[in-house]
Amino acid sequence: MTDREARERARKLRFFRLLGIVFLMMIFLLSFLRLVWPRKAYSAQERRTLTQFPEMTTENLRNGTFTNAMEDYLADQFPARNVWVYLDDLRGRIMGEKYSQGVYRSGSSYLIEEFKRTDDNRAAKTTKAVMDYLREYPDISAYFMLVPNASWILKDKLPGGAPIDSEEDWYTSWSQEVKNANLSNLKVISLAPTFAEEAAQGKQIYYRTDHHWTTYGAYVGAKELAAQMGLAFEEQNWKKVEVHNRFQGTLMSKSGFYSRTADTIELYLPDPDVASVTAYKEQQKTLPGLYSSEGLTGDDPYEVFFGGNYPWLNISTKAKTNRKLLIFKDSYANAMIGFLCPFFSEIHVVDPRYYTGDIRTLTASAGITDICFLYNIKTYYEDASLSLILEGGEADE
Amino acid sequence: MGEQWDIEKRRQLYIWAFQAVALTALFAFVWFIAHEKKYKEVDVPQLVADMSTITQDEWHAEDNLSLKRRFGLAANDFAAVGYFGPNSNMDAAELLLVRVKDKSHTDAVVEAMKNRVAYQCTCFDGYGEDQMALLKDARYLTRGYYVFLIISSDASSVEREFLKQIEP
Amino acid sequence: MNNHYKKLMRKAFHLILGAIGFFLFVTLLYVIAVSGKKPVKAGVDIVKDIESQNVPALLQAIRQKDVTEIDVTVPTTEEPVYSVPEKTTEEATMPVTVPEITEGDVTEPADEPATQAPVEPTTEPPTQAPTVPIPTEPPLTVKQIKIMDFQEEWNEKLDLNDVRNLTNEEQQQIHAMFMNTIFFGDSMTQAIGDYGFIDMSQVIYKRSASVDALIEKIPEVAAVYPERVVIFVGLNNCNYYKTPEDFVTAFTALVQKLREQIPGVTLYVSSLLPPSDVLGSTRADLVRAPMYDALLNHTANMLGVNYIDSKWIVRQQNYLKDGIHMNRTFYRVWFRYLQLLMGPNL
Amino acid sequence: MVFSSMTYLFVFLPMVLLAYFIAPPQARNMVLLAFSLIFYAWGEPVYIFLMLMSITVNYVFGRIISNNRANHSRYAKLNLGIAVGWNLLALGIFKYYPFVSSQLRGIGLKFIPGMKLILPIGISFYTFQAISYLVDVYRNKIRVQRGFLKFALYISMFPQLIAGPIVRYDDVEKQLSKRKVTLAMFGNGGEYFLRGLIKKVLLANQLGALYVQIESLGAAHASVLTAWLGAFAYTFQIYFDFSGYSDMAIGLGKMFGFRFPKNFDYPYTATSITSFWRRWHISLSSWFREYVYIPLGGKRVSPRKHVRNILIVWLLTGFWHGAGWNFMLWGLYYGILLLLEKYVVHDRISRHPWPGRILTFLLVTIGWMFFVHTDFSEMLTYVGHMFGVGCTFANATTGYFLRTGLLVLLLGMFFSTPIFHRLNEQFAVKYYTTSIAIRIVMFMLCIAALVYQSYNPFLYFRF
Repeated sequence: MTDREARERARKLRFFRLLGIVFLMMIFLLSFLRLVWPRKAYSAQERRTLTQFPEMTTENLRNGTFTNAMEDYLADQFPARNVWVYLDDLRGRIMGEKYSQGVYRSGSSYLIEEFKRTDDNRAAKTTKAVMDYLREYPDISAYFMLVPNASWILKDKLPGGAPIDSEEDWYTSWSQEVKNANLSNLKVISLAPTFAEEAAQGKQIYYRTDHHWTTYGAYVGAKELAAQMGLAFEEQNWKKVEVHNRFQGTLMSKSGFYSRTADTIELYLPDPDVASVTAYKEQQKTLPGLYSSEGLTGDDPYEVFFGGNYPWLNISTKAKTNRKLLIFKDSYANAMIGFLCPFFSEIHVVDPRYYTGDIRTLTASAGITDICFLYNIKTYYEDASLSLILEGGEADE
Repeated sequence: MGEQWDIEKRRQLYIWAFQAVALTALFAFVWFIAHEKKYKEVDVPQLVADMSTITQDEWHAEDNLSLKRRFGLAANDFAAVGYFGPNSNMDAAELLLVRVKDKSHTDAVVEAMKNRVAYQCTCFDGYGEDQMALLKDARYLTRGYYVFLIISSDASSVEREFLKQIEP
Repeated sequence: MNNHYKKLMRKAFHLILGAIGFFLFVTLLYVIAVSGKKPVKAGVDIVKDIESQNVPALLQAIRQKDVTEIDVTVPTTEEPVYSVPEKTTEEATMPVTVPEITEGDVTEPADEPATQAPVEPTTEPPTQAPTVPIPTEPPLTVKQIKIMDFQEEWNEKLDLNDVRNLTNEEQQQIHAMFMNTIFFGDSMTQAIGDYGFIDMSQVIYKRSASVDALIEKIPEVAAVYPERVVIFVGLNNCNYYKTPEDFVTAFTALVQKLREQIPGVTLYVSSLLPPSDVLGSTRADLVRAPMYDALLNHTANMLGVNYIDSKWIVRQQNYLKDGIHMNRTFYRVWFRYLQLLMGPNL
Repeated sequence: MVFSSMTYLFVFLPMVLLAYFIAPPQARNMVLLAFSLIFYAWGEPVYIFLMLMSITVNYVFGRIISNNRANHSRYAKLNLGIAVGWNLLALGIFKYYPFVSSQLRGIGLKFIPGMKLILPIGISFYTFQAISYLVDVYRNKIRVQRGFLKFALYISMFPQLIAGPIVRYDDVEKQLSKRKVTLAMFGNGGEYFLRGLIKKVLLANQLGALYVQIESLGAAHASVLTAWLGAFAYTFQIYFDFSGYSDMAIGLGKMFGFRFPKNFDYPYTATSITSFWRRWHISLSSWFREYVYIPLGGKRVSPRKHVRNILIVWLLTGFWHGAGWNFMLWGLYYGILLLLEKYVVHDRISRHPWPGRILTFLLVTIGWMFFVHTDFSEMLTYVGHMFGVGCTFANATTGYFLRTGLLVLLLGMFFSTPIFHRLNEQFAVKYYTTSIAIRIVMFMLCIAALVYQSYNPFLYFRF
């Protein structure tokens, strides 16, 4: 063995020895930290409860539940879990990854949720249920507003060529379905042209890190809806109030794409004020106004509107009218209902995902004069609960 | 010479026995594994309706909205659902059979069932002893894709009948 | 050699420290990324201002505007108007005038011997007579005649066990009428919601609760700001309150607390129903039920609470197995009766 | 349990390391065996009985064969037959019965009972190890193992238990009795393990995500180039997945003093299909050569028989990878390619390494598309897309995947060449602190990726 070879060998040995020591240290250090790290019950970032140490029963051991739960437990309770998630996000950013958990990362700091046409029948079923329901009330004026999502209006901001399905195509076929139903008392409000115009002018219609529309977006939507409803919307003044300027929303949580990107949440308060009271029917609480400071300061500040989604709200207002509105809605509507308050004496807000009462009894007994279906396209397309409550429960028998 | 032959023969006998045991053990094991895993697909609502007649409990078939109201479960998340609920607020007997689409849903269903029973317990606690007895004896069965909640005055019979029905 | 390992250990140690440093750096980046997720203080204050408005005052303003600012055309009283949307706004104000009507007219005279009802209450119609006020004064009011007609009609149906379920229309009328009413009580009340006569959101109950226990639930009732509260309690009180005085005291306290916490509320209380004959013969403590009911009636009248006599609806076959609670048939008539008494048609 | 899991890295591994190095040398086999059985039982506990049964049966038959080999060779052969039959039966029932019975029921033979069996982990690997042991004992190539514990350890040793390499008994015979671990050897094992972990977690998983995205594209977004991108992603994914796993196994073996044979030798740089299979999953292809191909006569027979032999071997190789027609098709595909290479192309290509390399790589890529699609219509659609059936050459979506996936594909390409490893080694020797720092960061990135896998936000509904 020459000198040089011997030196090389010694260096190699040194490298492996050092690596051995470091490897052991890493494994044992992390294992130790994992052992002593305090357990957490809830992750505000992911908005779910974290797995706890699994129950060890013979049944669990036998069928593999225990071992699966163990892996979940270890990952959920890993020391500084959120930082690791962030580190992986950094890696993904370097690698040029643009997609995670159904969310695309765009260049202009927008996170945009994908739209996938997985099952057209589900939405068709919902639409049919809505039409059948409305047909029973020919004297009530009905409005149908499906709000386009960011993946339609802001499709230029998506990473080029991202393989999402076109909301526009689906919406066109849906419009046709509604037209074929031929209901004289139903008006459909299409927002896409207006939104496209607004977006072109640089107005912010969607939150950058949340799947909802901004209050401004809701304002534009309300204006269109009000025009169809025949409301004196233009005469109403609104006072803008900024309530949050570091809003990081659900899309950031969902994708794990963390950055300093933040949004502003505004409230538009009627000026002069219109007194209103919200009865949370199933919660058996009646509260003043439409807003929740608890929601605003909580994990999801969008919950400033009503404090979240509830099965059935009944808003009474001091508006000088006897029109009463029934809204079937998803969370998009939360930001918009405030714009309708000055024009209706009562608004019943039903969230079909949670509502379990008899919708026909409600419709007939509450003296409803107007019905509005207000959804964003993605939820409407994916959610089956609306047809469930409209069909009165025997949908699947 | 003869003795050695005998030993040889005995050894061969042992080997023969071992071969037989090895094969039998393998088949027995396969039978054990395969036997355990298989459940029949049945008409769930019909099965529940049949089982509801086993006991004299006061219950009746419920719709999907009651399922959503009481358990927070949406029927269309599952392959099939059969639900019998109490006739009046003084009855506690219930049967809920769910066939899940995916076994990972099982836990969530059992969780919802447990919540329902816990809620019912708060209703009857210190009040309806008979009802509490039923609720204490509530059974949660998970077999294959089936999840079954039994709250009944004769839970054992219902359980036995259910297992008989899904076992091939 | 030893030295060699020492050197390696030191180096490894430094490397691990470096790794920790790197991790802390990432932590810092993360904290910067998600830091300051706080709402604007001024905004929170505004929201809190809105939240701190006084609900009763707001409600009063909202309910008043209907009367003062919208033209009211009085509907014809013969037909139920609840399914006609345009006319309902003014209907909402009608109940305010109801208390005067029901008070005194509907309630039983306290000295009426209520004890006889449970002894043999339902076997023959004549025993029902005491429950219908037979005024000695000759002019019967329209209301009284209506009530008598109603009782006659439904007594017959109850005896024949021919009480049909509420039609959708009736259901909707009831729903509309009790929009701003809370049903408050124990399991007797719970059944209202469970049987589906009224949406659960209108029902607040605590099973097996005594009147004392209900007092603790008053804040929950108050949170809804109802216009009317219907109290319906059962036999728990007979064995909970050892003396009649205790019961009266408790009920008085309940009424006072309700009025205190829900200003302007109109209160109704339904009879304390007797146990079934079978149960009554075995449970000594329940024999007092009619006496307690009479006391309830009396106290209610004293306090200006509308007492609704519902004992006439009781039939033996409508008891559940426990001999305390009633089945759907009872509630079907009970609700129709309530609708008559509390509704605007009277 | 897999190596790239939290349970393994931060519970099992530290425990086994502690127990192993604290235990006195004579107890170490016991420790390893105990942990191996726990490791095996982790996923599907009942199958521990199958494992124990297999160990016992093979141990006893090994003894019977070796006792009778000299004097009663026919009897030994009979027992060999029974033992091999037993192993194949176990493998056949658990791996192939559900498939075969469903196929037979599909053609109308309804009396055959269908069974749903969960495949016992690693059964294909340890069954083959057992068979090689029995045959080698019979052939007198190795001495029979008299120690039950050692034999049990040979069959069930956790590093190579669930995904190979298929270790031949004579490779580890000495180490089962006596082995030594130095710090440098341990570090060397750590190097292998980390390399494997990085391959699996940082490369294979990301490439897999890319492939899944492309695979699930609707017809509206598909194009020729995208399909090829997806196919390349899968080609690299399966390599990094499998070779990463082998690396981790080899590394772990080294940490406990075992030297397992190498399983991959830069297969994607092969210049011909023949050479590809000498570099891909070496322990499997050599097993088939030794125990199937050569006993059938190898290539020292008439060309017709040779063709038969090759086709049999490759059908079996295909079928070994899974119970499905597509795996057979995949095996057959290689059988035909190899025959073409032997009888038509000869060594013409080996004179031109680069065209050969590229052609081989493309053929292998196409092969993987047979391998991955169990559904024939999906396979046809996908392969059709690769050759322009029913779609355009490129579209906007292609651009999207090029932008988001190109870097990881290039990294994959670089990582699968020997150049990278040579550079890596030189760098490690020259700047050893830096290169260890790099490894630490990579390890941390692996952990981050593993934690992120469980990142599962729950936003809209509480189910």
